[in-house]
Amino acid sequence: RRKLQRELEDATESADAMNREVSTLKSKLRRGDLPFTVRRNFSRTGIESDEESEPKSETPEPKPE
Amino acid sequence: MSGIQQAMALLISSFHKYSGKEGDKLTLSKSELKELLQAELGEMLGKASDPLAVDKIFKELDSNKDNSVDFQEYVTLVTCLTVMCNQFFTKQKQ
Amino acid sequence: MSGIQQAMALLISSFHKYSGKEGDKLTLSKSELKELLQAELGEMLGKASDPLAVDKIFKELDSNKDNSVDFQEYVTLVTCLTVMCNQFFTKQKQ
Repeated sequence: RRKLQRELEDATESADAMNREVSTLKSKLRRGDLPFTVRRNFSRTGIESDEESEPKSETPEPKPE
Repeated sequence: MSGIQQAMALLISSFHKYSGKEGDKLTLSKSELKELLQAELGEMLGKASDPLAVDKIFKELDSNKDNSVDFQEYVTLVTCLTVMCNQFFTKQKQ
Repeated sequence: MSGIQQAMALLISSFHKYSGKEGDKLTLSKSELKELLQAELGEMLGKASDPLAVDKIFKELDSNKDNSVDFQEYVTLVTCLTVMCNQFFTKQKQ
């Protein structure tokens, strides 16, 4: 078990480097440098979210506050 | 098994489902990456079938330029998508 | 829902299970992180109850030094652990 605990600490050390990589990839996806768009109506995947968005609509209409 | 452990197991099994198809069993070739994107993330990431788009994301992910995407490079993409989905999810809640 | 999407949903829901307990609902305080580590990864990591270990992990995870662990810092840790598990399994297969 000690070995696994040490691995957790190693994991946190390498987490820093990955954190930077994730941030760069995230900004590229956001800026559209990569030809992929993360579709907004992703809530259908079962992450508990109250409103059910229709599959076809690309961008959900803003809900009246 | 806890939720996080299930997630870890799913990330590993999903990767090997595609990396094991051809060539090096432990890395994704471009066609294996394309299949993974289409089957696993097609709904979320439109254009997963457009070769140019796959080409570009393959180059982007292949940070050590060995012409394949290893597990670490794959999981960086999944982490990034999860963070972006969490932002959609938390904005919905606010 | 595909395997990867399930993993992403599990990572998101597991985080919010703990982050919502006290203070800022969208980040983990040290005690929330400790609870998450014990409940979700306890068996794997042998009851990470040793306060020093949790302290060290918390400091290292809190890369932007705002005294809390946000979603990206959390999911990066989980995916790094997943990378290590994957290495562990693939070495066994070779």
